[in-house]
Amino acid sequence: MNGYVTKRMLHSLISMMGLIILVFFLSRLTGNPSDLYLPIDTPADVRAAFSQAHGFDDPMIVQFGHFLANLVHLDFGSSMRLERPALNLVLEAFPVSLTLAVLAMALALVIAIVAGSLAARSPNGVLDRFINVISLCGASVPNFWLALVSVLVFAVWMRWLPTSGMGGPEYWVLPVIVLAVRPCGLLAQVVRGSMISALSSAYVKTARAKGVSQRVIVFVHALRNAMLPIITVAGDQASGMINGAVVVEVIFGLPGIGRLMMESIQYRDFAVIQAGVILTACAIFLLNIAIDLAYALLDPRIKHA
Amino acid sequence: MSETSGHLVEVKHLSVEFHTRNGVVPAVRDVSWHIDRGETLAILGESGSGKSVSSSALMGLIDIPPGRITSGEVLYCGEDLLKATPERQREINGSRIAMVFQDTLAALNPVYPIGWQVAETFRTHGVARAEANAKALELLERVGLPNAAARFRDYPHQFSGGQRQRIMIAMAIALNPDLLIADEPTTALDVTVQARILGLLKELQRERGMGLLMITHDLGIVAGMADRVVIMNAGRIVEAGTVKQVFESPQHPYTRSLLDAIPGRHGFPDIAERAAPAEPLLRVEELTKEYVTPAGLFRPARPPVRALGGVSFTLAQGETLGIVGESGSGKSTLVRTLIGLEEATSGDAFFRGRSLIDPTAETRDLAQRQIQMVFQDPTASLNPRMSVFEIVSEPWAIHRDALPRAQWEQRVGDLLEEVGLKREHAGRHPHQFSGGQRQRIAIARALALKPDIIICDEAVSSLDVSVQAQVIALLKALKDEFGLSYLFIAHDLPVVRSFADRVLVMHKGMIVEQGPTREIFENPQHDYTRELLNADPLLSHHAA
Amino acid sequence: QDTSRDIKIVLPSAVDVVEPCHMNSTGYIGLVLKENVVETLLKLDPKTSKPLPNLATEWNQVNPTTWRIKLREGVKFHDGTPFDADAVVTALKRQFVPELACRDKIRSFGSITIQPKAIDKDTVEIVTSEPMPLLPLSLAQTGMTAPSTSMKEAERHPIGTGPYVFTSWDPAQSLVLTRFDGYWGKKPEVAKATYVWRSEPALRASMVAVGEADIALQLAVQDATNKDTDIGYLNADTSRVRIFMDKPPLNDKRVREAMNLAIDRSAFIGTIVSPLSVPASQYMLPSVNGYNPDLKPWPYDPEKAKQLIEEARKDGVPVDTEIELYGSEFMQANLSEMLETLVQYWQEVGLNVKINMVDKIQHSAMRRKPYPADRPPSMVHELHDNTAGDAFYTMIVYYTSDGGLSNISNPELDKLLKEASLATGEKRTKLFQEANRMIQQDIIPDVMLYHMVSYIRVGKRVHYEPNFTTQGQLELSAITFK
Amino acid sequence: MTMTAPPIAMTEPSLWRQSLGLLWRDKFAFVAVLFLLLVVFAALFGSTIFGQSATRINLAARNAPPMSMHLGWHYVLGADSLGRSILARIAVGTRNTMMVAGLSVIASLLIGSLLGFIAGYRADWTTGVIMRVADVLMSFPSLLLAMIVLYVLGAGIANLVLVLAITRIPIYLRTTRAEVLEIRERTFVVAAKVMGASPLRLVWRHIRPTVTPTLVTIATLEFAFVMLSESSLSFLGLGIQAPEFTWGAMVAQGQSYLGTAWWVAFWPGLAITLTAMSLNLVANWLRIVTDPVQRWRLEARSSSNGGGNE
Ligand SMILES: Nc1ncnc2c1ncn2[C@@H]1O[C@H](COP(=O)(O)OP(=O)(O)OP(=O)(O)O)[C@@H](O)[C@H]1O
Ligand SMILES: Nc1ncnc2c1ncn2[C@@H]1O[C@H](COP(=O)(O)OP(=O)(O)OP(=O)(O)O)[C@@H](O)[C@H]1O
Ligand SMILES: [Mg+2]
Ligand SMILES: [Mg+2]
Repeated sequence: MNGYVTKRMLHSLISMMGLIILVFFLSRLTGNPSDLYLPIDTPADVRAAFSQAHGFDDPMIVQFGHFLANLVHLDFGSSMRLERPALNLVLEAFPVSLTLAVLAMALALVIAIVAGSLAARSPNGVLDRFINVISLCGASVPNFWLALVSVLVFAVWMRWLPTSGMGGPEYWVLPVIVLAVRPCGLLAQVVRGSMISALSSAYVKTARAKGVSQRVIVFVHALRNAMLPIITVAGDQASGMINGAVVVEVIFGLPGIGRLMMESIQYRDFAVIQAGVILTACAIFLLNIAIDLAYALLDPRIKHA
Repeated sequence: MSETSGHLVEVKHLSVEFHTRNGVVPAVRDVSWHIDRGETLAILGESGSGKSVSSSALMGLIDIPPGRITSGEVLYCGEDLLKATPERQREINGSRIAMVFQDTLAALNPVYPIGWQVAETFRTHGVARAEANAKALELLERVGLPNAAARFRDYPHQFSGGQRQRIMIAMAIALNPDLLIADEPTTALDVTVQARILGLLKELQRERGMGLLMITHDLGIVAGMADRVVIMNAGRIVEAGTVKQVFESPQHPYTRSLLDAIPGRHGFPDIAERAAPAEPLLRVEELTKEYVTPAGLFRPARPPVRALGGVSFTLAQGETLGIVGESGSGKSTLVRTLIGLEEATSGDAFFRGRSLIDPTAETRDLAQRQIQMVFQDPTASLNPRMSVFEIVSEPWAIHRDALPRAQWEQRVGDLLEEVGLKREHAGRHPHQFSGGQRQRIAIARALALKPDIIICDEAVSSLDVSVQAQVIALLKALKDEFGLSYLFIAHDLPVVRSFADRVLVMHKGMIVEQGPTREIFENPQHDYTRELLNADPLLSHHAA
Repeated sequence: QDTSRDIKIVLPSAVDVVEPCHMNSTGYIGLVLKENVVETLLKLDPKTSKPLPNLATEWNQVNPTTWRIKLREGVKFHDGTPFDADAVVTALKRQFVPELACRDKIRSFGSITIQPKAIDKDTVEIVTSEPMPLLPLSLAQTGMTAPSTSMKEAERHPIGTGPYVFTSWDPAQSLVLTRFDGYWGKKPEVAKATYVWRSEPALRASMVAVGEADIALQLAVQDATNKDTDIGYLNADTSRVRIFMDKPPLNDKRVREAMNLAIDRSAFIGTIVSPLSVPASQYMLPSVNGYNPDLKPWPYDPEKAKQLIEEARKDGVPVDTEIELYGSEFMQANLSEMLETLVQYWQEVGLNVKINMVDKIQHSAMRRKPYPADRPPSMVHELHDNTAGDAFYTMIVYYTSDGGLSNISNPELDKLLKEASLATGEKRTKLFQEANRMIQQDIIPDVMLYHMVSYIRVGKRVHYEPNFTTQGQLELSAITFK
Repeated sequence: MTMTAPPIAMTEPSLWRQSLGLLWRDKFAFVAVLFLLLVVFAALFGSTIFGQSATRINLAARNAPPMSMHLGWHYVLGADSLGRSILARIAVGTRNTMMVAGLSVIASLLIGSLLGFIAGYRADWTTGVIMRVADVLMSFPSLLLAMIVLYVLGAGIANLVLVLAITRIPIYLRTTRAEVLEIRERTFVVAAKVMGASPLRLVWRHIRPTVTPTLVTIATLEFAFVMLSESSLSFLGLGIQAPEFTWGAMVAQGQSYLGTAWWVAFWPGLAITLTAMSLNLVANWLRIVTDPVQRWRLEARSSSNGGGNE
């Protein structure tokens, strides 16, 4: 196991290197940030001084060299916009996004698995049609629409929940639900699909012949067999969330990584972009390793090269 | 529970239909039978005659839809099971009535260890986890699973066909049911193990007065085990009675044709004395294969399983080499290694003098053309999404120079006719055929390139006797016509006896004896061979 | 919260920097800091744009490059240091520290440098490198920070003399100010103000509606539906489409005039822009010194526009050429709707305009010199706010040949503006008014649109009256409880 | 596919007629197909039918509520913030919407599954490279990518498709790979391999048809997702440029009127949902029809339900 994980870590390191190079060079193609930081009527000499002070005048490769040299000491540079170490900013924002992602993903998975499995028990039946329509609506409703409507309904009309911001558990309810809706709809579809084939297999018949209860058949025998595509899609959704649930974070005023990255990209705050990409990539790579481990744990037939 | 009817289980006027695209298929029509405590009832009949469906119906295992029970009742100690609530049905299933399924690889859940699955029967019916595990282990040992304690946590795909069948049986007899339904319980078992399992079932019957419903196409087993027999054809019962009655004076023409088809009644094949060619077609030298289960992500490493321990033999042109041996003795592993699906641990094999174990590109191409394989399970080995035409012509599509495209259609038609199918079947898909017909399609495909060698791994064991006889006849005819050689793996000794020129007996990964069929059968040298021959119900029945 | 004197204000975007020397130029720092935490020497009268005393009580121009300023006595910084001439000198010098790249300094002083000097405890003398008749207005933009403020890096905890102390700041979430007990002036009602930010206008409105906040800034026009709480006000922004007159057909005056005549400015009002918006004739509010009250916005006359286009076409002007119109969503709400409507009006008189919505950074690069030589005939939508009160701050940058944002190169106008900027009093006003006339009537470098309106939602507990400075300055002392 | 069915007499009705019959039996799928035909029709003829009324600004009709019939039948669904008929805009916007969403889904499906096949089938360095690329794509912020493409290549439908396609490749890649890993161990694949089938043939003729249904299901779900991503890009000014528009852009534009004129964002949103739902229903139906093991579900339904309905 250790060998495998070490190997994967090494691979991730390669990906990380590629990612860093891409992000570093490509993001610098998006314009000179001095226009964002200086008043529009700034004289040319001040503008030039600004560029020089921030090292934009050096050849790209030199800038990259500096960046790498600092990176070795875990120095990600400092934010041009907020004038604070980029790493601190990212580390402060990350827990918010992570909490959001974990809660939303857990909620989505539980609901999707239950609903998808129920639907799969009688394909094309009434319950199945119902769940199918609901989950498709969930999968295709725009996040921002849902966010604003849910604020209007639950915070403004009903006054059950706060509109936005950070605070006690009640502040997390709306963002988590809004964020969970789409993955939930999507996963319910995937669960349904793979559960239908799992439930029509011979081993399910064997279990019924043993007198195993319907619940155990669905959630123990069939589900584990149906888990591979579910995990793949859930992993994709989760990494999307780790990358930042931009819309939800922005609307609900949650200081997460998605909002930070969006602002940093808009402000060409390269140090923060780089630090953010590296940190989220680390999380996503870990997630991918976890997914592969989950494959192996769930299906003993899968071999690792 | 009042035992009003007096029978343990009584099926009355049972009819089951399936709805399919081509209309309603009446799979079971007005079937009635009964079974008493301690009694064995055998159901015989050709493939698709409704044997499995009628027995599944009483456990509530038919998919509804597409299936529908249109009439009848199933009385268990007087209680109509078809009207039972799902809870009651679950209570009975597994504990009072249990079933051994036909297709063992599919019937075991691939993602749970076999020990867990056997123990589940206990747990479901209220036994605590630890105790359930202990009991499961005891059971697995009882059905003769080698090394049961060590392999308790292995997964189904790591076992041989016969081993899986034993695991299924262990699961079914776990709670000493009143009625055991065994759907082809011994198809994949070699005769020694088969004898042991049958003995075990008999013992349970004696001890507990268990009723046994045997679905089988093996007349030997019927003769040796059953009290009464029911013959089914096209969903109906055509004949019923005691074994003696039915076997000695069959009334229905179908029954008669079935009894005629029994292999082994026709003596040994004539071995035309050929001058042995200088270089045999296939030469295997000290082939060894060990399955190493490396330390899994979540499991410690296992000692390697030695599936083949230095196997050597030759196969001459036009010769049929039968391979028999205990389940798990390495027969499948042997052929899988020969065709390159497994990597040999050591040793070598030569086809026309060229190494198959470490082949050059040229040799590999030659071998792929000249050595064809017919797999045990015809359903799994045909791509369900391809038409028969596409399946049979696939070898030519792969080896482009073998036959010009324009002639494919003609040749596919010819091949289908050669294997006893019709030309117009080419447009159909595999699921539209019965098991026996599918196996013929697989054989037609194997013949397409006019190979030198065809390897059959239990190619006929899933077929009922009449179809089996037809397929064997076909293979024989093809051999005479094209001078084919066969590597023929079977656990059914009468079949081997009637088909093979030479026999090779395997035991625990080794060849313990090999020689001409007649010699082996009439004068076995090795203890294991003798044990094997004695255990065969039909052969011993004949001998008796 | 009802009984307490704490309020919460919700802003449209994060306060991510609190450096007082950027406070007139960046985001919402000014709104938070100006006159609350950090005070200026002078203060503008929101109605007339005339400077009023604040931390300074008197000021006068000794000679064209020298000003003398008398400071208010008895004022203390939040950290207890006295506010005196030395402190003012330090604060002024701080604006010019190169490491800080003070954006306010760039805006107010351009390339002019100053020499401040303490004459006595309460008097400061400022010598400017060039004559600066508008120095008082510039001083009304310059925050007086405590001498302890860092001279090397951006301040994170600004200290001033204002009625509120900068208490805490979490750039991710909120910023808090509390009342300063040692304040020199009148004690304000609000005891503590918490600033939070939400970018979604509807959400800001909801927060006040449910009582989570007391004041929400920048509602969208369509969300400002509650007459009791929602207040609209002219916000000092004027919008226009600037025409780059370097390429045909835009180098033809008739075409530019036609563009102005083609638009029915009244149709936008109450639909795409607020019903309170005012069609503009010049790039500044009427309260700005130099505004020409005689100029009227261009009328809606599509027939005349078509006729002008036809004339131009006859003279060989390629009027069918595709014209690029650039805009950025960051500039103004409902912008793309506004531009689409404009384009349709132009289309009706036979012009072919294509919209290009671009990012902030591209938009800025588009608006300022150096302009790329190879661009197609182009126009850009932009906003400008002149909160300093004098036409100078608009005219030089936007309309002179040397102006960094100018697309005009007209020697006559240059001369006029040069003269105006050195003049004072009545003459100055007249000259700028003449310049404005010339620009609108003779040159037509733009399609002037509206003086824009902002909406603010004020909750039930408090009372606040916004004015055109509210965008950049929200004095907590002006908030009272009902 | 190079093989054509041989002209051998079929014993059953043609596949085409059979499928139509089965479609009729699944009423949901049938309605879905009708809806999709309507979408195709709108994409082809929408601008001919509605012409100007989709782009003609009429500030007097601004945000007219649904059923504003006095303005003309075009206004049954109401008008948007510039007084344009929402019905007309949905119809005319169909073409761009289908082009952007369709092209990007197809592009990412093709590229993603191709890489997935390779990564699932081969066990050498190519797999390593592909999986590393997937890792990078998965963790590259899509907003940054959009910015970069916009800056380097400029705005436009093609570049929009590029951005949307690239970001969605990993999901197909990973799904395909996971399925291939399992299917390649099935007996019929092994059988073909023993006969000497080339990897290409194994993947194309044997593995691909089995993986396709899963991919199609995902693709239909992605369809909605891509339209919505496009909508959020429009919102940031990175999407499609006016006067061109898509349903996603319409939703984005209507966002600011949620409190006052819900219909501006609602109808295009509904169009997206209905299209995604129809595609999904058809995909589910196709999945059942093309799968011999599941096919009975449709066949059985007809007879058991048919009786009950009468
Ligand atoms: N799920 C199903 N859908 C449609 N038809 C079915 C289904 N299951 C069984 N049948 C049909 O019912 C008939 C009886 O099948 P059954 O499985 O009982 O045969 P069997 O006698 O057990 O044959 P074998 O010896 O091959 O196992 C067959 O014609 C089969 O085609
Ligand atoms: N993947 C595997 N991992 C570990 N052990 C295996 C694996 N596959 C097979 N074995 C073991 O190798 C031995 C030989 O198996 P093989 O399938 O060749 O038997 P067989 O002679 O074909 O038996 P049967 O007649 O039951 O099919 C058995 O003990 C089996 O448990
Ligand atoms: Mg059967
Ligand atoms: Mg075997």
